[in-house]
Amino acid sequence: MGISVKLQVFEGPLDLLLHLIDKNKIDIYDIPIVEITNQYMEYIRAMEKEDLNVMSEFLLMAATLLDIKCKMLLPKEVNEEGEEEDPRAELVEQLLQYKMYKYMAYELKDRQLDGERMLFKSATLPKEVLEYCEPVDMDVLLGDLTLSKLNAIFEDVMRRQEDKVDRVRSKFGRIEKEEVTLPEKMDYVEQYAESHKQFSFRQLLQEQKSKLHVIVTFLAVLEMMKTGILQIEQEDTFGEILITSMVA
Amino acid sequence: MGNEMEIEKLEGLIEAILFTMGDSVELEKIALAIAHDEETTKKMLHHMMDRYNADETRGISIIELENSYQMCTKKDAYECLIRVAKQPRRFVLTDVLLETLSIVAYKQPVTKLEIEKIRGVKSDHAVNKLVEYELVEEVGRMDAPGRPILFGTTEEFLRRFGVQSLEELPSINQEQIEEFAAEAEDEAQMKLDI
Amino acid sequence: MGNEMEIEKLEGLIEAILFTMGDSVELEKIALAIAHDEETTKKMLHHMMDRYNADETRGISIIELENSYQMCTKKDAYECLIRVAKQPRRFVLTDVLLETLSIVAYKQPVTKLEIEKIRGVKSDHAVNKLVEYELVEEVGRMDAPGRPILFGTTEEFLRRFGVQSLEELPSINQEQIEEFAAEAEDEAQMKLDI
Repeated sequence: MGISVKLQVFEGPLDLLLHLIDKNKIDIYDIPIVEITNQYMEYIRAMEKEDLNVMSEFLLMAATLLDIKCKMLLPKEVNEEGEEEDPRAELVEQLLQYKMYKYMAYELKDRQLDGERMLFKSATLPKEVLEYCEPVDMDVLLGDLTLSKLNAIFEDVMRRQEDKVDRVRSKFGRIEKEEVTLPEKMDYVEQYAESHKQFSFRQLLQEQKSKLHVIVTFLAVLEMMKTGILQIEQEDTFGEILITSMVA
Repeated sequence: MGNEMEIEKLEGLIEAILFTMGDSVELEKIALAIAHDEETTKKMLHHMMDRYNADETRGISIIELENSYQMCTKKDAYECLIRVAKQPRRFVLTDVLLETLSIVAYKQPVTKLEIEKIRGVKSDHAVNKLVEYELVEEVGRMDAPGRPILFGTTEEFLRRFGVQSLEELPSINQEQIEEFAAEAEDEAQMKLDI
Repeated sequence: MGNEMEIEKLEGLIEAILFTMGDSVELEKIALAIAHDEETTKKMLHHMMDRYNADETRGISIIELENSYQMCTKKDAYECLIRVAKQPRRFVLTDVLLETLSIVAYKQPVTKLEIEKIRGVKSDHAVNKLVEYELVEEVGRMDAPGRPILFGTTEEFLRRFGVQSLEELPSINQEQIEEFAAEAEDEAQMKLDI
């Protein structure tokens, strides 16, 4: 029949079915299922070399057709209203819908030709517009800033810079290395925890003489939390950090 | 609307805006720029569109795309223009792409699965190509398991197919469906006659 | 020239050409596109230029450049175009900017390096922003290697705060400054000792 050459044309099972219906000049509402199914299967057989993905879609339709063919042979089912149900109804619906979109695609194709004849241009902003810089609105920018506020900010900045210098020790002229080891500090915290049971982190830090002691204390607490000697709770962000001794 | 003089100047401004931007400009933006309300602005735009179309000395016209406006050349200038202007690269839309595009256009927002159900074949490739050609885009997600992507047509689609808004698409209506049915019947009848 | 009808259409074509090209187009090219000689084309172009300029409803005009022609917007439309093309900006003084501004105000003339030393972080962005906002400006160069720029506050800044001159700025008292100086020296000493 020389079918294989024509096969490429069909986009899918619906396309093929529509073709068969057209070719046989059949009423889409009254498809002679047996005849169409036979013709459809003939195409499928000729398609054996197609890749599996494409094939499976055609096979699914074949199964549907065979299913309808079976139902046509059986006594007709009756729906709630007592009307006979046509097993082909769903397929007809699908075919009609598909046919409609195919028709709309042709309409679009015509319109496309029209649309193609219009040319547009890219943006060409005049230099003056491109280079325009919105003037700064000082009222908005400065808002409620006052000179004394600015002064307060400045003093704040300077104070912060000052804090970076350890004023006491920088006067020594020489930095003596203090020896505080982590194990020593851990012993200390453990003793502290035993005598206090529950206390705040801040409370513990207040006992520390220098920055180094603060740091090592912090490390000691972290370490002891990890090993389960201490339990730490903080209810909310920046809230008090509570330390509880877990040693009975 | 204000006095004649005023309107003329405003239309001049709108022309300048559309010319400069090249791309489509939202009605809202135009209205804001000329400091008038959207309704008045829209009226002026439509007045301009009519004026441009009626005037033979005008080689340009304005198209409406949903709620945006864009300046373009008139269709009859095309033959002359391709002699000087570089033709923008157009993608050839195959029948498969057109078919898929028509489904997206009429059923949007639509998922890939729905498209596949109508076409009866896998449509990943077609949808991806349409997205690549900027004719179709993701417009949201369906509130369903897997949250599948919903597709819709783009402004480029409207431009390319000379459609002003989605409502303007050649309609599929009940009559048409019946027409198809009638056609089919005729064909069937014919067959019997033969 | 041919009949009126013909010319109108040709001018429409020229309009379309100049529009799509956006850039300037040589007379030769235009003439070729509309299939007329250069002299006639030029006449038409000049006729169009006059027409565009006289017409208030036109926001665009045509300019002649050497032997080329270009479509462009009329100057009175610029203000309006800015409103479409440029997003209005929001100006805010962030904490970082305020901090930097206070340093410039109280320590001027001051180099970027000094500001960075006080703040402990790179301050290019902050200084540049303040210059852009016209609160701070270059007031000279320091006589040091690399001749770094010295920054100071602008007249606008003083005007805004109703300050007659810099001396009027609420000062940090001298003691404090000396204290800072002493500290800095100590620190320097410390470094030497180590």
